Amino acid sequence: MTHPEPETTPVLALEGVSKSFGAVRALRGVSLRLYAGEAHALAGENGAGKSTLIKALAGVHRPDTGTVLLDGEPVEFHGPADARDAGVAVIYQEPTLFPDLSVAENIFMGRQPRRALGRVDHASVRRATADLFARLGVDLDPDQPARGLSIADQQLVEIAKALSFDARVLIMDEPTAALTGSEVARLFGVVRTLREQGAAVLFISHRLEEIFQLCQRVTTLRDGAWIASEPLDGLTEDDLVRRMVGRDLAELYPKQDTRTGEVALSVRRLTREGVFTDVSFDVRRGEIVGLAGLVGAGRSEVARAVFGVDRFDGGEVEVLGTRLKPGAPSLAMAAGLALVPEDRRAQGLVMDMSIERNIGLTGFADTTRAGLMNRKAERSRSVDWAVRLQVKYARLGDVVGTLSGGNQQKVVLAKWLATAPQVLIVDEPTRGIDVGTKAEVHRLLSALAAEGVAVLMISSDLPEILGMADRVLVMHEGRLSAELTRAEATEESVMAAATGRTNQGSAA
Amino acid sequence: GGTTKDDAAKEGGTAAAGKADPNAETKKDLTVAFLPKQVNNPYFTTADNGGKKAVESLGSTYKEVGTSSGTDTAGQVSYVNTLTQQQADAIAVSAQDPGALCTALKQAMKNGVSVVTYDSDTKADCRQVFVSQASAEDLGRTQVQEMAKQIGGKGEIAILSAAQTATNQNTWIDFMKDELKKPEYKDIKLVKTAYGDDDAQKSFQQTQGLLQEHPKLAGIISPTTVGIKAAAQYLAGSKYKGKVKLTGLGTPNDMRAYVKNGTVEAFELWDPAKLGALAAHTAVALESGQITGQEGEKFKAGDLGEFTVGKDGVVSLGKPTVFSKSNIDDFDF
Amino acid sequence: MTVTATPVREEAVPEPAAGRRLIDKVFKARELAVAAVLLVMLGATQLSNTEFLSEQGIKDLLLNATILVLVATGQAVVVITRNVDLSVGSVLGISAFAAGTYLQDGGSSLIAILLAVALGALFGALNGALVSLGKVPALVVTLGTLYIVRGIDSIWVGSQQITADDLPNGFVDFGHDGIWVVPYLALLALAVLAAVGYYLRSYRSGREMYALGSSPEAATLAGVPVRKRIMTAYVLCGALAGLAGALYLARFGNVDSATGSGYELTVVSAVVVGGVAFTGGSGSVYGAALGALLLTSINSVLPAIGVSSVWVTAINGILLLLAIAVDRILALRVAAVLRKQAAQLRSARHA
Amino acid sequence: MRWDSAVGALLLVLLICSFSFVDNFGNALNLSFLIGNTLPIALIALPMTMLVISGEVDLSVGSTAGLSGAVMGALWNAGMAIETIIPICLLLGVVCGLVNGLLVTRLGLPSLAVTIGTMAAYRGIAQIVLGSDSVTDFPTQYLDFGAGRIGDTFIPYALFPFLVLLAIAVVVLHATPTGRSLFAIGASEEAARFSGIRVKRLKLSMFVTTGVLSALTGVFWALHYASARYDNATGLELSVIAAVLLGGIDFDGGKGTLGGAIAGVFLLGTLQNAMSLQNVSAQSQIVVTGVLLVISVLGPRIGRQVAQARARRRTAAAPPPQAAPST
Ligand SMILES: Nc1ncnc2c1ncn2[C@@H]1O[C@H](COP(=O)(O)OP(=O)(O)OP(=O)(O)O)[C@@H](O)[C@H]1O
Ligand SMILES: Nc1ncnc2c1ncn2[C@@H]1O[C@H](COP(=O)(O)OP(=O)(O)OP(=O)(O)O)[C@@H](O)[C@H]1O
Ligand SMILES: [Mg+2]
Ligand SMILES: [Mg+2]
Repeated sequence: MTHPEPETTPVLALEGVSKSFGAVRALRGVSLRLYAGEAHALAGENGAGKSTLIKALAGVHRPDTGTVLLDGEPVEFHGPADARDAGVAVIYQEPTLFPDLSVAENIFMGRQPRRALGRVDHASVRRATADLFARLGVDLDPDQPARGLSIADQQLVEIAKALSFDARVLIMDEPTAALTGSEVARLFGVVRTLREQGAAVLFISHRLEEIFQLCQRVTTLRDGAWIASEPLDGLTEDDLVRRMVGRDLAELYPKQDTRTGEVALSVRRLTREGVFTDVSFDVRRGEIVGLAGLVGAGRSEVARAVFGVDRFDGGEVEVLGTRLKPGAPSLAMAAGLALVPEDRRAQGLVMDMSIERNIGLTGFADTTRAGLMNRKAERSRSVDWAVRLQVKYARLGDVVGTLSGGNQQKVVLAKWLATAPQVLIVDEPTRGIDVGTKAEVHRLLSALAAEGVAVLMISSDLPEILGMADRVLVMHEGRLSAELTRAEATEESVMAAATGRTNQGSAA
Repeated sequence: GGTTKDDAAKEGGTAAAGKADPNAETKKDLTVAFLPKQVNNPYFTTADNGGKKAVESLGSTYKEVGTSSGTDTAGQVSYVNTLTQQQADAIAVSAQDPGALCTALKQAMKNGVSVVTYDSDTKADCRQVFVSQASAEDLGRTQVQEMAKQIGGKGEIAILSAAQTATNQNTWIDFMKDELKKPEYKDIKLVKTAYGDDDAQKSFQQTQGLLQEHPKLAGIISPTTVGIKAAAQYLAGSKYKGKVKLTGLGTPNDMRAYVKNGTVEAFELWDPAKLGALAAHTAVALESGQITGQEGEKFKAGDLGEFTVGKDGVVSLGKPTVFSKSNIDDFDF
Repeated sequence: MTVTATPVREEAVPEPAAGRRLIDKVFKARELAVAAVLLVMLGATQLSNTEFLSEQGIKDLLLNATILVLVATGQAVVVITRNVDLSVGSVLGISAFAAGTYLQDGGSSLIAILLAVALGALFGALNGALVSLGKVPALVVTLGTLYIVRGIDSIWVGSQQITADDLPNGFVDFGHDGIWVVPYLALLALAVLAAVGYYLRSYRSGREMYALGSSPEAATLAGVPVRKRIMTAYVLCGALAGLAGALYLARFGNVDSATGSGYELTVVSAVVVGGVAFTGGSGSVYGAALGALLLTSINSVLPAIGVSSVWVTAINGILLLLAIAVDRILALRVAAVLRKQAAQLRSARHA
Repeated sequence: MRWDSAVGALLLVLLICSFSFVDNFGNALNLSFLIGNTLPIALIALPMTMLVISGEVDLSVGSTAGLSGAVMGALWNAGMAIETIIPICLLLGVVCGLVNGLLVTRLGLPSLAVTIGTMAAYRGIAQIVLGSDSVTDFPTQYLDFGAGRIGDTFIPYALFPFLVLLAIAVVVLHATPTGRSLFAIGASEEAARFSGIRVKRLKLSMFVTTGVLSALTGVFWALHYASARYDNATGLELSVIAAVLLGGIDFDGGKGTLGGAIAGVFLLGTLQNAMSLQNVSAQSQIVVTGVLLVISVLGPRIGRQVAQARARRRTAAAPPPQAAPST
């Protein structure tokens, strides 16, 4: 079945839209048309301008030139509220929740059902939220505050919020980046239903297979410029990549064979009450160990406890024979450990500081002479890594918060790789990273392992785990439920262990 | 080793004074600056206006500077410095702190400025003359006498003072305690001294506290205009109105309502305008060389008459006035 | 990737027993800690001095708290939006004087109160405009207006003062009379408190203030009219400071150029003790009011049990520290208990 | 132009104007008064700047200074040698800072709340220690150091130790890992923790430093004004904070420079001095301070908006890019 461009008027469209931030031209004359009943994908590398385009559609940014058309009529959105009132629901790339408010209030803020005299009907807010969660198959408590939700749960709340609008246009900026397969499946089910009911959908993801699963049409951006808008039928992933990158792509999971050495990271019976229990495993030099599991299984928590940003209640951690003091990241770093955290905005980066300073934060030992900062050393260390990871930036002194999501992720990687760690824990290292760079990151991790670094990779992207890991650990509800060799690890076996439907493979 | 208090005491103070010429001519065109504890304080405004009239009648220029907070000692010091800089001829200052102004005032005197303190003194060697609003002794004792009269010579009484560091109040309270030692007051018991920091709300709550802690309290003496006013306002709105006596130092304008509605029988105060005028005359006399601040020197202070410099360079205005229903309408300050 | 796995989270979490949920809620309510401290303190004082909770004593306690409760209520609203208003003391002072001047010239009491409220609201609007239009740090702006309003006040007032003699008797009586032990002023404050509390809890715009304080960016994206809400908060805060000014006049019968100076710190203390977080988005006006009651009560308790006023400042500070520390420790304890409960629940499911 | 340089420039302009138009401003005695009276604020501004940059605040500085002065007076009255007393006072500052710091870092309490509490507590303890006394008879050589100046120059003796401390502070904040870490903590405490920065320890040490320098200021205050009283330095915290904010230190943490803060301190000090010499009343001075503060935050904001508007006009004037093709 082909999808020629429908003859009807697009529900929402952009014509010749440009947007600059200072010297950065994020969008240059881009056009895009969203039709009722069609799911449209937006593809492009990190920093290509996808999020900016969405913000122009949603009334967050005012385009410098060009127009936004609603039902064929030019409109001017003066703010997100205008777009919302016009029936446009948006899931932004970074979850934006009210941490102090309950999940239910987060979803219905400003639109709460009301009783007599305009009073908010708290009970029906709660009920409606519970219904939404049921539809999405999420088991969050509507009364729970948003503070402390994992990135994935936050993303789910955002999705619920967008669905609650019953919008004519649903825009989703990488909603699946933090989700595992099952949640993605649920989400797609719901979105398909909406589309069939006549909603227009705009969808961004760096997981190309998702684009092919969900969408009928794709628009590609490169460096802020429009490249193509076309039906997905008849297109291959390679075609799409070529449109995005302008060249063919290296192998996505370039796994090098390495010789594993001595145990570099040893975790014994680690327990943090209420979060994870009795977790033991080893990672050897030269080995990439994958840590898989469903959202909320407690993988990130284990990583944080190992690194020392969280305390643990029992057990011990050894790095290269040195026993780590609980709750002391600086000592862990000194012992050769590095952690690339999952939440780059809150944990990975100081958003208001420059790229240079952010990378520099982990390297004081290398960049001080006689107790004073050596600016030159600091600068060259940062440039070195920013270039190696192909961070797309105008100046090294730019505030990191102005980078695109994927480039921010690269800065986090740079910051930690620059410490030359012996043991590297990466938590969702490629979340929000485009295919090109993803391959780059994978090659890098492989090379590091080949050099004898022990790598523990937490990822919700199952193909990534299967493609990269020498060994796969699976967590289920705070416990290790399986340890699988590369040969044993398949999608089925990992999912089975992750959902607790397993007896195969024993906990380490 | 090291430097201790005893070593420092040995160094001793310096007192420099020239010779007075009682018949010297009164100089004109002087600049006399008034530096009250606090500008915008009605009491000081009245006093300084008295000073202004006197200065102008003597053919000199008057000015007033000061801080808007009554406890901003650093501010007061810098005002002294500024006046020294501006080469004022004489300063009349009401000191927020007896010690803190010393360095600055000595520097002023070294630069030829005549320094008079009024209302509230510094250490004796930091100024030439202190113009006292009535002798401290008179003030302390008369307040006890007034209170004794009102409560019929027996019962528990308390004092509601200003800040714990307020020099004036502390001196007066010492004299009150001394007066209470006399046999005729053997039935009067001073149960507590509370401090309201010259803050209306604090004084208010301290009054409540006094009455709760000492339910048998017969009277309160509040030797501060802010304190007596706050205490009166509380009493007026409580069940204690008219039952618990209140006296102390207050201005007629502040207290008029409470005297008329029976909350307060009588209280006392000197006339602040006269205090200011006397300070002005003293300052000009000093600058003219008619006095130097030595005990026994005499000078004329216009309508106020002749005054004699007492011990430690203190000049006293005289006895305080007692205000009650009968005479309060004769005063407006 | 082909998704074959069935949805995982089908087994719903067992609904926690309603009783336990209630207990959790009660434990989480920060207001409760303050209320408990307050009750213990008042009880203990009553034991050592039976006059303390006499009719007059209770009346005094309520009267003392009234003005602070009003200002703290307004301040809490502003703090909930992640801002602060340091100018409340100055606004209180100038409104009180304005009302006093009007009454002195023979005006009616009601109009005087309205005048004070209006003047306060005006300064609130000024603060709100500066903060919301300029999108500048509230702390600096309102520290600035604190000085400016105080300066204008002292220039205008000069050495004048309003004394009880200048005020109509009805107005002064209103300042201390009441129904049995409950003074009119306290009733007024209570009504205002309840209204503001209800508004914040039950109206969209009220909820939006919490949202705004919790995350300003998210609020913008959610279409909350940020400027308007900040403006409302400041105007409300200013108006309440103005009202408090009028009541101050009635209560103390005395206003001069220093009235209300330094009050901002007391107000901020009350709000903090009452559990309204300075990072915005949490806490309630009831908490702030309890905080205000606690603070003013400490000032009545200490003199009543005969603590020398020399000790009052120190004890005040230490009690303030204790109040926030105990509250915090309790909160941490409760969080730990909840975490363990969650763990048990999870392992029960796991087994 | 960055705001801190703007404040510096403003200070310069003010100095030039005052020298040319204000009688008596330029003479050495007045300048020494100006500097001497501003020093307490400047001293505390050093650690306060760092503390605010790291996202915390200490309102108890004035009370710590008062307590230090009160203890100094009480011990002096008790006959102890001043050479012993001063170290004891500094030690007391350490304790005061530790109490603040531990409550903030160990219990996780907001520093604003904690230090409002300790502000009252320290002041109260000072009152208990010294009561209504006012101690003035410190040894002359010390008083001279506190209040005197070198010969007939404008330089107070106390300026030298301050300059040394200022130099140390500038280096620490702007050229060491510690300084870098403070900025990071202020901008995002969590990210700093994840970067291996010892957040709690650094914060604690900042509170301690603030305590020590406040105590030192208390000692200096007692000597400078030749008076140790329990209410010394009341309200100093607001002056310091006003000056530091004026100097462009962001109260949300993570932004600012020491140069800006010190320029802010001396801008307010000079302005007050000049206005007093010009016989501007205290009330009007308060208004001026307030207006300056408001401008200090509105100014950069308006400047930025003007710049943006101009940039927008420039892009608008440029030829529009070609319309994109569509399929
Ligand atoms: N607020 C801003 N200020 C300055 N530059 C910005 C801002 N927002 C985006 N940019 C720049 O605009 C360009 C496009 O960014 P955008 O976020 O749209 O990319 P993206 O396609 O969404 O990338 P990713 O896949 O990594 O999310 C980038 O170069 C980015 O640095
Ligand atoms: N910062 C936090 N504070 C408190 N609780 C948290 C925090 N982050 C996560 N949690 C909770 O801890 C549990 C497990 O965390 P998390 O979801 O991060 O595990 P995970 O296996 O790493 O999943 P993912 O990385 O896919 O999000 C969840 O119930 C989550 O709500
Ligand atoms: Mg993006
Ligand atoms: Mg995770």
